Amino acid sequence: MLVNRKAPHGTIYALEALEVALVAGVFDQDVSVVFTDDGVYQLTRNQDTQVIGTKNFSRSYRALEDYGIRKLYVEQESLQARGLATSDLVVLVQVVDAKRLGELMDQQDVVLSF
Amino acid sequence: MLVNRKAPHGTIYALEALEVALVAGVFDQDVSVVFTDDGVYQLTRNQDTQVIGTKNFSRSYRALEDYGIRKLYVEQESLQARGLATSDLVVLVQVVDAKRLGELMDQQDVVLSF
Amino acid sequence: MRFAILVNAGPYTHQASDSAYRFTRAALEKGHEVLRVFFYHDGVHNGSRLSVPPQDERDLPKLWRELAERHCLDLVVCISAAQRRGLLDASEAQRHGKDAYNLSTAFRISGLGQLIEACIEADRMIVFGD
Amino acid sequence: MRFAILVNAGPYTHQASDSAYRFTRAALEKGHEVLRVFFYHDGVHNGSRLSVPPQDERDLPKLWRELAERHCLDLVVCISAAQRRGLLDASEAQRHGKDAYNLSTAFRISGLGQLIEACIEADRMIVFGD
Amino acid sequence: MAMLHTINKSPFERNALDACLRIATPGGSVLLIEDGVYAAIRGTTVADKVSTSMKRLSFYALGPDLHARGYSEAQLIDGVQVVDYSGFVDLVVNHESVQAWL
Amino acid sequence: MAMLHTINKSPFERNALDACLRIATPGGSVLLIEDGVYAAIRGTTVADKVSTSMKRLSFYALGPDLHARGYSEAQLIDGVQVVDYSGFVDLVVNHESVQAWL
Repeated sequence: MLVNRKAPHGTIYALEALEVALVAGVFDQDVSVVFTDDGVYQLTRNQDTQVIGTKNFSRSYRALEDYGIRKLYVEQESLQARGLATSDLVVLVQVVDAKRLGELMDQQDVVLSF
Repeated sequence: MLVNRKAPHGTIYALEALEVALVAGVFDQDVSVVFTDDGVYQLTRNQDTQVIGTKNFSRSYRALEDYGIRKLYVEQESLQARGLATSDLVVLVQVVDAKRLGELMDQQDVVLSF
Repeated sequence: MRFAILVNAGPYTHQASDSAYRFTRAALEKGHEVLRVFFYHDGVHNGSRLSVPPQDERDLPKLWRELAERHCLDLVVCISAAQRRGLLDASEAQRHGKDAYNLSTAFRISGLGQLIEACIEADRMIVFGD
Repeated sequence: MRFAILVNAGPYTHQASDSAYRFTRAALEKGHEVLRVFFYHDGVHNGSRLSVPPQDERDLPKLWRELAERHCLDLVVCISAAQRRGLLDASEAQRHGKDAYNLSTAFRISGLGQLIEACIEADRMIVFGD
Repeated sequence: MAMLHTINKSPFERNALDACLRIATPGGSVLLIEDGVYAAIRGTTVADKVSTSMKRLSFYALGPDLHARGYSEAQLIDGVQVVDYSGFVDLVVNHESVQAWL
Repeated sequence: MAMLHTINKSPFERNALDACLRIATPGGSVLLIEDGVYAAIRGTTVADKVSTSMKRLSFYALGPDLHARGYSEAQLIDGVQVVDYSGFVDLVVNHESVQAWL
């Protein structure tokens, strides 16, 4: 399981975590990707980084499915705190509350966080 | 004015900010050094970094006076939130509340923050 | 037990590299196996051979190097993270037309597959970072 | 107006270097003077000449270099921060017995006095960092 | 004299915005840049904090950083003004000094 | 299965502790390291949060990081256990998996 808790663009963690997810998909592992806290901002629509000159990788989250990664979880509490709904996101995700997210984490062999 | 808002040891900002303060003192400028938020932790007594292998620079704050830097300010609210008193600190400082600290900042030509 | 370690932050700037080093050393001293230390994000700077810290400070790239020699540790720097940040080994430097390289010989450059493989093979993966 | 800029974070890892670059360029385009850009903490990595970012990403060390050439910018990397982090110019490398250096020629290495001097001489000091 | 405060950290992740709002004196300006722009968005749990502070401080957000994060002018808290890098430079010129709350 | 959570950020500066306490399931352990150890100190504004969570989670603090920051065992919130790096390794061995709240 990969856990994303940081906003995109302000730091590189989101982009480099996405690169890990894409590689993990190739390994045919049972990979889950979690977006919580500011990590939910990674998935917002309409990102346009042209004027800040950085890479716009937000559309690449759609490619996760092609890499066999279908388990995308977003924490409900984090979405709500930021006034976001699933319709604001670039990909289809499962919305889970904090309690359920904790249970999912418990089931993992490995948790990589960025 | 140099503003320290970060804890020592977890990141290098406190140590490298201290290096700036010492150099600024040499330039015979009217230098103030502020400790607020986790920056107040930079001044706590009894720091012993031997077992983590990093540099223990906490005693060097006492050297600031030798470099002509006598204006050390600590924000009262930050001390209180952390359960600290001036007797817990390695140097004599002026304790100011947030309002007064804001006024002091307003009087500066330059504010360097780390 | 078989451990794998991920280091996500640069030496000196964050304590994370120190923590990772001390954890790794403690694990080895207790007889555990550390099958790989993977350096990602700014962690790649741990592999610099040009670092010259002040004499009264620890030399982290050197500490890693010595630990690796003593325990045959596999220290792997992520290639894409390293290229962005200007950390190259001799062959990478040549490939990109650079006349110098700065990766310590105790480290090797490889892809993210090495991280995933370590996750699969290790009993525990421990992450240190910013 | 005379600006001085302080960059406290490494390129790519934090957006701070991008912000500093874009602010500096905007200031110059509006006819202001930028008397120095000082790179401290991980900011020193902006001066790397070994950085090889992916082709679809910006090359920050190169952007700084080009901006410096166009506007005779004074790009100064802090010597103590750079030594810790393995960033050396040719003469520093020689002094420390290293057979390679990695500082771009568009940057120069100097002490913190250059930061204090910039604070004194500039009308405004703007800090970008982590 | 009026000061320009820059905040580049997310208000959900760090305490930079809180520190600035606690310490900054009335009449100053706050420019939200990088991940700091999330504080300028309407309908979040930090929006009230920003709205309330508008009596004392002027708020700006850097447009390029807003757009990079998928937000537009229409989603901002009422009263937050948007500037580009050129406007950022003007703000620096028009204030006596600048403090970055890193 | 019981999980070990590591927190290396100051609870005053970042939201890592809050996130961990919100999400971690009962029966797990929290190891405070680096600047995270400030959360283990008695008498701060975050101490109550930690005390309250002790019903659900076990708390540990890394001794070397405590001492580096000038704190001793005597200043900890009741119930926080101190370990050294060797104890850190044991905690990792004795939990099913580890999650770092960076």
